[in-house]
Amino acid sequence: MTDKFTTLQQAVEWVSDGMVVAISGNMDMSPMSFIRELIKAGKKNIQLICIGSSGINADILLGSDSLRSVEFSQISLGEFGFAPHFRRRLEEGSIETKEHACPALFSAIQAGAMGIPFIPVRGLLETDYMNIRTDFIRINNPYNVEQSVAIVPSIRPDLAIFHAFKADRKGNVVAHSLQNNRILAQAAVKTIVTVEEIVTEQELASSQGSRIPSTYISAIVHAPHGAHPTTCPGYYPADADHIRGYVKAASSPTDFQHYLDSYETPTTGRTDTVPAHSIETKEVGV
Amino acid sequence: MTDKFTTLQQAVEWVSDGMVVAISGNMDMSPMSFIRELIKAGKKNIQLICIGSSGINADILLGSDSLRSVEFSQISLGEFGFAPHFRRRLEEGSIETKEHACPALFSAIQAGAMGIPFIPVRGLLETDYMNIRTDFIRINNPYNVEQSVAIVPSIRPDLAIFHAFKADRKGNVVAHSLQNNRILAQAAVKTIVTVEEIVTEQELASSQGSRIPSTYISAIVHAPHGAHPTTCPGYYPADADHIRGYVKAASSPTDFQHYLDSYETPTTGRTDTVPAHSIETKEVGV
Amino acid sequence: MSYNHNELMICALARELKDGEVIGVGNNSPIPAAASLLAKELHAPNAEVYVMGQADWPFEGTKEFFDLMQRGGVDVFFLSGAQIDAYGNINLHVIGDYDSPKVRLPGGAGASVVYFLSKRTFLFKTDHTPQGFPEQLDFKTSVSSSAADVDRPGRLEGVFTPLGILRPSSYGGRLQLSALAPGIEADYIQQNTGFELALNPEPPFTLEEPTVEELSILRNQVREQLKELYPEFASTGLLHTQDQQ
Amino acid sequence: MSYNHNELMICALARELKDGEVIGVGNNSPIPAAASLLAKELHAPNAEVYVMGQADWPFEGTKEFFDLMQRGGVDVFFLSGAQIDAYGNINLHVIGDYDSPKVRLPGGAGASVVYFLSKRTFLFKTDHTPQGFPEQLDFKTSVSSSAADVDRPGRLEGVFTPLGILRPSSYGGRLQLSALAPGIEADYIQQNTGFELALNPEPPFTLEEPTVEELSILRNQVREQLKELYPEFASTGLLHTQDQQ
Repeated sequence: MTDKFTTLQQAVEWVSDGMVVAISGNMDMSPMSFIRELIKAGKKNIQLICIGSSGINADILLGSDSLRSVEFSQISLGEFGFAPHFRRRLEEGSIETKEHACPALFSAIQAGAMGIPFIPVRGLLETDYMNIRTDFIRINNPYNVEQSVAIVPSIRPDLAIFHAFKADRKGNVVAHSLQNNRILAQAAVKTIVTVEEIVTEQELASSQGSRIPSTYISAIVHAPHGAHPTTCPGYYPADADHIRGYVKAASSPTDFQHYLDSYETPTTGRTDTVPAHSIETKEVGV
Repeated sequence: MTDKFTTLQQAVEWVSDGMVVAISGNMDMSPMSFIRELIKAGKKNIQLICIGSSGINADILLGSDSLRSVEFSQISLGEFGFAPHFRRRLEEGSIETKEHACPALFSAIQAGAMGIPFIPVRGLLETDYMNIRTDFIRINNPYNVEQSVAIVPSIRPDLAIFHAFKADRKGNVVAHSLQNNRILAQAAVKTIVTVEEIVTEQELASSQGSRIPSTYISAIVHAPHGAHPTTCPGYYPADADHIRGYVKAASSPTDFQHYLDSYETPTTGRTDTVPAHSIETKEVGV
Repeated sequence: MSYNHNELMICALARELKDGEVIGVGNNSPIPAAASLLAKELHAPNAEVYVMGQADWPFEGTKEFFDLMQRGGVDVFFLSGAQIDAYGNINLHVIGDYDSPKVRLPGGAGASVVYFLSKRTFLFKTDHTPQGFPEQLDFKTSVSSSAADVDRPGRLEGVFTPLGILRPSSYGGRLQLSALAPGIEADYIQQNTGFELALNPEPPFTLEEPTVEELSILRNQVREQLKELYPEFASTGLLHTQDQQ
Repeated sequence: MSYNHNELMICALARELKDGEVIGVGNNSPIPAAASLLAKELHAPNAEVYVMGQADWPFEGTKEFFDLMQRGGVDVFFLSGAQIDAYGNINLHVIGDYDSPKVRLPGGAGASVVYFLSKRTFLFKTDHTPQGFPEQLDFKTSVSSSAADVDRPGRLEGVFTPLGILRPSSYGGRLQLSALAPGIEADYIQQNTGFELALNPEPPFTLEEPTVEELSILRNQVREQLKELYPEFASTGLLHTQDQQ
């Protein structure tokens, strides 16, 4: 058994002041239990990078005072509408922002994983991204002098966090195939994963999804319902009532603090269509 | 069932005069049955790209008159010594060559898969690659003007060919995890795969190796022993006697022609340690 | 058979999609998702439809899908805009000044790249107002065309709204009125558009209403497939059989 | 206990490897593979050893491994050279003129990149002759050091041959004699080296012979692991117990 298993409380202690922290997920598969713990621990000055279009994962952090800045391509609650804290903070101008474009962001993460300083990206030219991101640079294509191309700097977060379906005891993980966690885990200096369940190596090997080998992962936390209130496909749907409550609470700091303080992890909520997997909890501490 | 299944004879007809053809494998997992069929079909002027360190796969083509040029990072028969045709052709100067470096080559394939014209690569600077490859260019890092970095052009082969372990009937494939076939299949305009066996979707889903979805694959050929005489791990080891015979035959054109003409696919050769998988052959024709 | 605005737009978009095309649908796009799935059920059975969020996603992350798009492997994609200008440039960022916006919108997601690359881009917008179609964008999230020095295969096909279809002119690319929703007049569309539409030498035609077959497949087979991706839209965005009886 | 040249080099290399290091071994490298596996069995149980060709390869292709190396995640790698010059630059390409070579060698594989990136590179060479250590390389496949404008974490640790160990001087990086194989004199090494070795202020020491424990683990546990990767070397490259009795 790998010694990578740890607790949420210990995992959030990896986050230090000013760190560049990347988080994946949106209204599906956000590492919400980790994020809530981060807020509870009073972490400050985080430079957040949202890996792809994000949702309540970024918004709840924007509602707290944990962030110094946020790099993102889109933040919205999807079918639940605008992300309230995101909208307020940006309309107030009370947060430093860096806008990215999903494909360019993933290219930058790929470049980070490859240890190269920058990467060309299609598109972008003559959009206003080239004005607001002075580090998106137009260059001549050295292989075709009549062509211009944009380059973006690579991204290497200090820490990446994502929620996944399963880990085996060796520390291999299966995550959602729509997320870019495999390259993210390579680009990041350290990577923490929260998982719904711990399974045997055989079960992991035959699970569908994005496989991420132990070698790319620094720590794993067994966190059932760790994506709540976002969807964890195959485990539980989005908790719509909860999210509507969140949106309502976001309208006042007092209500939001109360929302944070009174949060309770659901004890049920697996979808009936999914067979109950056995969750082993012993031994999971460090 | 996908309509991607075809025969070797039909698959080699995809290769047309002057085409850029990428082949993976070395003394393990080379798509030898495809290559032999290519030579037999008298294909000419192929611009071969060897995806990583190569072996008898490249050497046998260099022994034929199928190639116009070869792009490679290393060609050797591994424990069986120098690659005889490679050595002769390059010492004679009778073949056009482009030298690459493995990590840079894979970066160029990655860039091809990403549709970008070039990609930065670490290393290379002040080596003689920068002299023999005029398209490896030293540029200033726009993000750190005191730093230089090499860039290489992206690679998008017209056709990629590799040998894999298994395909399911939907056309998904499991290949050797040491090969870079997943990015190769994306970079190439078309991709042909030869496989040892056709299995159920369930069996494929629980197989170890590099998974390549059907969407990246243009055609599949059921070719048991398709890597012979190279190793197909879990199926058969390298055929050492055969390879030594190959090296001997390479010393004269007559002997080599005789070697090609008298080649017979082994009818046995699976290692005893591997349980016999059922191979379904019906329905595999187009 | 009665139908709502969503259903009209879905059917209009679905008819544009061709058999064998590779069709991508991004986040927060229930109407394009429904249109793509409907086309596949009807006249485009060999289309490859990739809807972000679908269960059997073959790519490693969205990254491999965007790679496919960057290398020119996607024929069709759909985008929207809080603002769309006379040339089909779009704004998904802000209403008002970028640095101190009146309304901060969610952001551009992939639009600034994919608009350049999907061979055919369809813009869709569920409301058609002068504010939504201004002369001048508050922010240029992405652009419908590029200078000659940009390797850009992607072209705008048209803008689909509940009022009709605008398409770029073949001269300068300024939007002109191509089709009217049933019961809508050309003047009404111009009044609800903040910029002057280009003169169209061919008069606009009126869109064929959704057929019984289209609506039936949309409300049954397609709704079923949408349930996991867009539960809210699947439940309230399309009419139910009882609504129309 | 008797031992052969391979075993001496393997043990000398193994002793250099540290617990916890990330160690990579490329193609056609049985001696470094054996050294890494031996170190892991002995004093470096927490080393991560990745031997190309191993059955449980966690990376997607070799590409992800080279990515790990490019981003600085590999501590140790091993390279060889048909020619090695006085500064540890290497030639894996040709003997003679590049365009019309006397001998065409297999080529550089990844050397021109990985030498820059593996934090510690060990060069190994199973023969030690003046021709193999020339003043001037016929082709510069890779270089042991770079100008200040190159982001290069990788440094040469030393050159390991059956005769001993050469290490770069801390001044200009010219190779100097650091260690002698048992029974070998310094003069003999200089005579078998085509360039003049740099003066070493510290006299070379004589390598400790492989211990009984090292040889036992090498010939049993390590040989077993090598069988699949290097069947020929596993069978003939190491002595067998009966050979030495």
